[in-house]
Amino acid sequence: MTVIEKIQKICPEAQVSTSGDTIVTVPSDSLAAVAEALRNDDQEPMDYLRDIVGMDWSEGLGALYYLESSKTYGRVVLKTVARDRDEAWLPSVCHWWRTAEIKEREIYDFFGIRFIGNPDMRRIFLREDWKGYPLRKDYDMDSNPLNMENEENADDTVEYYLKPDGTVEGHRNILFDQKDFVVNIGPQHPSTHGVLRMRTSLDGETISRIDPILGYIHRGIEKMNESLTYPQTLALTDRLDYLSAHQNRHALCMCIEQAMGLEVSRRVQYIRTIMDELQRIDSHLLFYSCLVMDMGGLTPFFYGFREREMILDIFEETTGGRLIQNYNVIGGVQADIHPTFQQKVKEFIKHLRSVIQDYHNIFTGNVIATTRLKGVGILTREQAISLGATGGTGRAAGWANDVRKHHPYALYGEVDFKEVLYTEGDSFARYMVRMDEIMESCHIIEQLIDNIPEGETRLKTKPIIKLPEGNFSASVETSRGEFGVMLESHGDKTPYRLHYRSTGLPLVHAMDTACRGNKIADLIAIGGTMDFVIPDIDR
Amino acid sequence: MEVKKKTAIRSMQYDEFKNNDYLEQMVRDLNRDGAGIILGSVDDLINWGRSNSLWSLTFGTSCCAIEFMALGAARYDMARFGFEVTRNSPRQADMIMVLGTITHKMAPVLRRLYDQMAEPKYVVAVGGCTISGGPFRKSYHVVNGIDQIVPVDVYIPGCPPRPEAFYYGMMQLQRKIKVQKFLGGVNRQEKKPKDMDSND
Amino acid sequence: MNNNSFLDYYNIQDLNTAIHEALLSVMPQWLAILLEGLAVGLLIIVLYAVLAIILIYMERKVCARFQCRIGPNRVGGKGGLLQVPADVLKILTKEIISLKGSDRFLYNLAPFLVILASIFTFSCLPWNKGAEILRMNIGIFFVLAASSIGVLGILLAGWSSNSKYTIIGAVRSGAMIISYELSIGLTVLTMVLLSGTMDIQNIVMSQDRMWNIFRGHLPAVAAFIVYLIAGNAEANRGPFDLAEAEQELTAGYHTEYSGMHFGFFYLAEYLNLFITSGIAVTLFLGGWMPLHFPGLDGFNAVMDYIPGVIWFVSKTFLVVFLLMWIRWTFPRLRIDQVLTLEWKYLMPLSLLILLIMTVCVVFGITL
Amino acid sequence: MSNFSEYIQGYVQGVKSLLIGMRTSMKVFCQKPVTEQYPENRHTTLHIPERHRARLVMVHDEENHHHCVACGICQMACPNDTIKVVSETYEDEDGKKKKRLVRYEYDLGACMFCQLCVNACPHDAIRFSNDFENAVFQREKLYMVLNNEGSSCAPKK
Repeated sequence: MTVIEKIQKICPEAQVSTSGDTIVTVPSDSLAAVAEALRNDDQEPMDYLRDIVGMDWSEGLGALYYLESSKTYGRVVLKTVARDRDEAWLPSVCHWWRTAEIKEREIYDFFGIRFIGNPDMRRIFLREDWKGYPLRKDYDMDSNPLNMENEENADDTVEYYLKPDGTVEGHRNILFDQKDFVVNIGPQHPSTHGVLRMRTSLDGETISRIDPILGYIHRGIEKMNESLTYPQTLALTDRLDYLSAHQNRHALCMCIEQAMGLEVSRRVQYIRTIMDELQRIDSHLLFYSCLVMDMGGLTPFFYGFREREMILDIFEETTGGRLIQNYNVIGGVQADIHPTFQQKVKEFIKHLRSVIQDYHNIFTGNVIATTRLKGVGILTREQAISLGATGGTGRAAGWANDVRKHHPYALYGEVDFKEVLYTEGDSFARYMVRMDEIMESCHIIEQLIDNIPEGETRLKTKPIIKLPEGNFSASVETSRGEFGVMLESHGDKTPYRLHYRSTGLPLVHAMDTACRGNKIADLIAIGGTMDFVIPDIDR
Repeated sequence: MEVKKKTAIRSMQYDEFKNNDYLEQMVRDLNRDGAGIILGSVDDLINWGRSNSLWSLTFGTSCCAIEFMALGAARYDMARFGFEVTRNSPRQADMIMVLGTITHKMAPVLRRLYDQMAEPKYVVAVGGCTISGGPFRKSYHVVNGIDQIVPVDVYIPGCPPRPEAFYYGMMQLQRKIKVQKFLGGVNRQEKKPKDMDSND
Repeated sequence: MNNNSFLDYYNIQDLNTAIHEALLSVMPQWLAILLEGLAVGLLIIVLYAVLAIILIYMERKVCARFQCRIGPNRVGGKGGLLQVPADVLKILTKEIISLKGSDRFLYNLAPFLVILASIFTFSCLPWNKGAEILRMNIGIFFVLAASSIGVLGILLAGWSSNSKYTIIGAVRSGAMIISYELSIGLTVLTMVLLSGTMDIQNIVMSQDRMWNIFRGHLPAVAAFIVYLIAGNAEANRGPFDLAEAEQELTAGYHTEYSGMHFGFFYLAEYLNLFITSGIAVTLFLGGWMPLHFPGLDGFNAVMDYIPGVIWFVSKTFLVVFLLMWIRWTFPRLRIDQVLTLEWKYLMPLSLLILLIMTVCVVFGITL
Repeated sequence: MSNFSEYIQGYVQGVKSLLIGMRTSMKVFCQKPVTEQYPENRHTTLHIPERHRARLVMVHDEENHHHCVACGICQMACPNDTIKVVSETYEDEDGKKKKRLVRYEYDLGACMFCQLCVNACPHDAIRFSNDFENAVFQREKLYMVLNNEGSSCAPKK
């Protein structure tokens, strides 16, 4: 029995559309029943909620639920529309997938859809006194001028419930008590890797609760996308998770190419794969550097950056950019690889293999480091799946979630590589996953670098690209987890809605779970090993 | 010609710098009142100290901050200029390098940090986002240029700028400091409140 | 005191006496003492400042080398020698901010307490034969007592700033220093036991045959290591810099200090490094005493040609380098690890060392 | 007893790992620094990759001709209105109405270096240069006019 048949068994009125991705539309009344059945299915439990995408269709506000099974890796998309535009509400699914807690907040913030039963319905990215919901199609862009007053944050949250007469009402949940010692970590803090702010209540040095406050770098990229042409949208992907610039852009290019029915050449596939892996090494080296620096060891920070500069050199020769590369374009890559590219990559890998032992000697084996990392900030496999903590964080807990392995794209189906898995789920495992992945990436590159076939590096495309109507999506494994592109086209030259699955948002959400009961110093170490990049979260 | 001597930077020619007209204008304005020779040489000494000891408050919000880290790393080594003492507390910093997009939510924080800094203080706007909103200038949540919030001393364009471009901008700032008069008007460029809020 | 003729040659005790007598011949005694006091005070402060500048410069250069970079090299000649003076000049001209909601008096007092503590201990260092500023028969005891004033300054700084980060930093520092004083006290006691005196100059003198670290062999080496770790912790330096912990508490207890107030904390941090090393050198490596081995009279005599002050300073900088090496290698400990290290590892160890040393001394198993 | 031996083992292991760390850092201490010294190396070893995008420039030949026909495709391609092409229409000898470039305005302070303008240009009139030294004191200085004074469009061959 396929997933769709299962859904239709529970909810006969479910409709299936197949323009682009297969999407099952269920009425909002039966969403809860369908969600529960899918989540608790025996053969194919849809236990991983990839993302919830809020939408403003002409028929009303609604959401798309992207589900995946951690057992069979099967995927399904649910669509549901809220009844009333002005008083829109949907049932919350956070009882089955904890990651919904934060994703529903995002949709509330952008679209004003209230989720019944979600314990925390505050704004997430925008100020609490923000007027209107920016991603609605009728939002007035000038309605919120710059407000220089300091923002006061409430110590409680709202939870909505449905009264018997069908109206929605809220009651307040206490977050921080009067007697809690609440320390603000961030938004401008040396080790939050950007402008994350964590309101942390402490009991001595022990953390009793963390409330992440996001949005300090929310740039409204998704709204901007709706008025940009497809080639223009590409430029902004580099600025999401700038340490996975290639991979992000790869995902969007793949998505658009798939919608256009464009097949890029083998040469491009090779180049993209190599670049993705170089980017991964780059990001993981930076991860090592930052983690070590956050833990107070300044010297190893410089080791990581020393090697990272070599990658940046390689990048810059070919792409012209060190951090923001603008390399992938629709139908290929911006320019052919530089003549010295292959030789330099090989030299780099040789060099990296010779120095990586120093990294381990100075940090990994160090008794201070191991005792600070081992057994700290444990996320179990079930927690990781429920929280949607993909990437190294999930793999450290034993959840095999590598998109490259389970939904291969580019050349990942053809190369030989190992999916690095640990089972401890603690900070040390998260650290080791990344360190091992550096070596795996080297291994992948070595298989490809000498065999790049000749071919077109860039297919000619029309100056104005129009995509057919429908929903399209693509996902890649970036340096820190699954990055997804969810695109809805209405046949125009601009996307109707272009949503990115943030890799970091679930990770930040997992911080509270992982940190409780640990020390402040552990907060820094756990945050470091979670390895999130804030601009990617806030978008 | 006095400007040329004053704003000399090691290994760089005067003409290799852009926007020199601004410095010349500044010196003309400052010299209008005239200053004693003794006062002048004390000024020069203090300015030498100040320009060579720019401790920056790290205010990285996005991409440019990573390039700033690269700047501090071994390859580019900020320490050569004595910039490596980055302070995390605004009280101890001399300049604030704004690295990355400033959003509406962040703007009051930036202003507050700027107010918390001890005089004399400088602002360097790095990257397109801080100068004009850059890639995101059409967004509903991005400040189009931090000069709306704080007075900016040097603009370093780029998205993000190369590490060398950072140095070029920092040297520009050093040159600006060198022609200022510490004993007359560098402090209190803006009126400021009497007591500061605590930094928690 | 058999063949230390050259050591006496460098002794400045006679010079001191001569100056004192010369002054007495032209002015009354109270004025002479006042003048001498002023001169010595000035000397300490100048020495203090100069040493701090040298140490900061050294730290910046050394850490640069550990991190495969160059370090300051653009201010004042090729080596960047004038970088730190430029910083000092800058700090002197920075505004000192007064805070709303802070305890003004204590807030302003705290940096002076920290500086005071380090100047007190600094004055006790024996630079050469006859060249010490404070000499008393319980000298080493005084050093321990005076250095504890510093923690008071840190606690006050943290508390009076009225900020949450500073208070966490201060409390961490308090907890840490109180713990590590134990180990320091015990290891110092070990050496006092070996030397048989608490007077710092006499401790140095007692090493004229051989440095304590050789004389006390195994227990002395162990005590030296324990002292270095504990002293490092007490100087609040990495990997024990929890009180500042940039990545956790922005700047720890001195987050709210600006201008010269912050400068005091900054100077004191480096001087404490020097003092810790200086005391370590005095106790274990013979202070200003040249390298002597019993029986090698010729060698000993050659060593004596080098003045004591050079011996002292070079040995101290060697230990300073060792501590920098440690600092720039290890990640920071967590507060519970810091306390575990002290109470579960160092404390028992130093007690054991004390016991062994007692046995050694009683049975004469020292070299 | 096993507890005690574990304690001792922990001791030894810990000290050993610390010593390995110190050995590693000393090894690097003795290596040559990898620092590149800008601005000392400005005219010597400084290498900027040719493809690096630091500033948009308009290509001019020796006779002060550029290739811009003021079609405005670059302006359309730009995602954030960095480029403004000011043109005028004139009548050529045959009496045909033609467009020519007056000012090619470019805001370096807003450019995101996405290369869409260069890709879009049908005549290769613009390209990115390596000149990264652009820091200035005044915001106005970042608004640039790219066509040289008195320049004109190259005649068709």
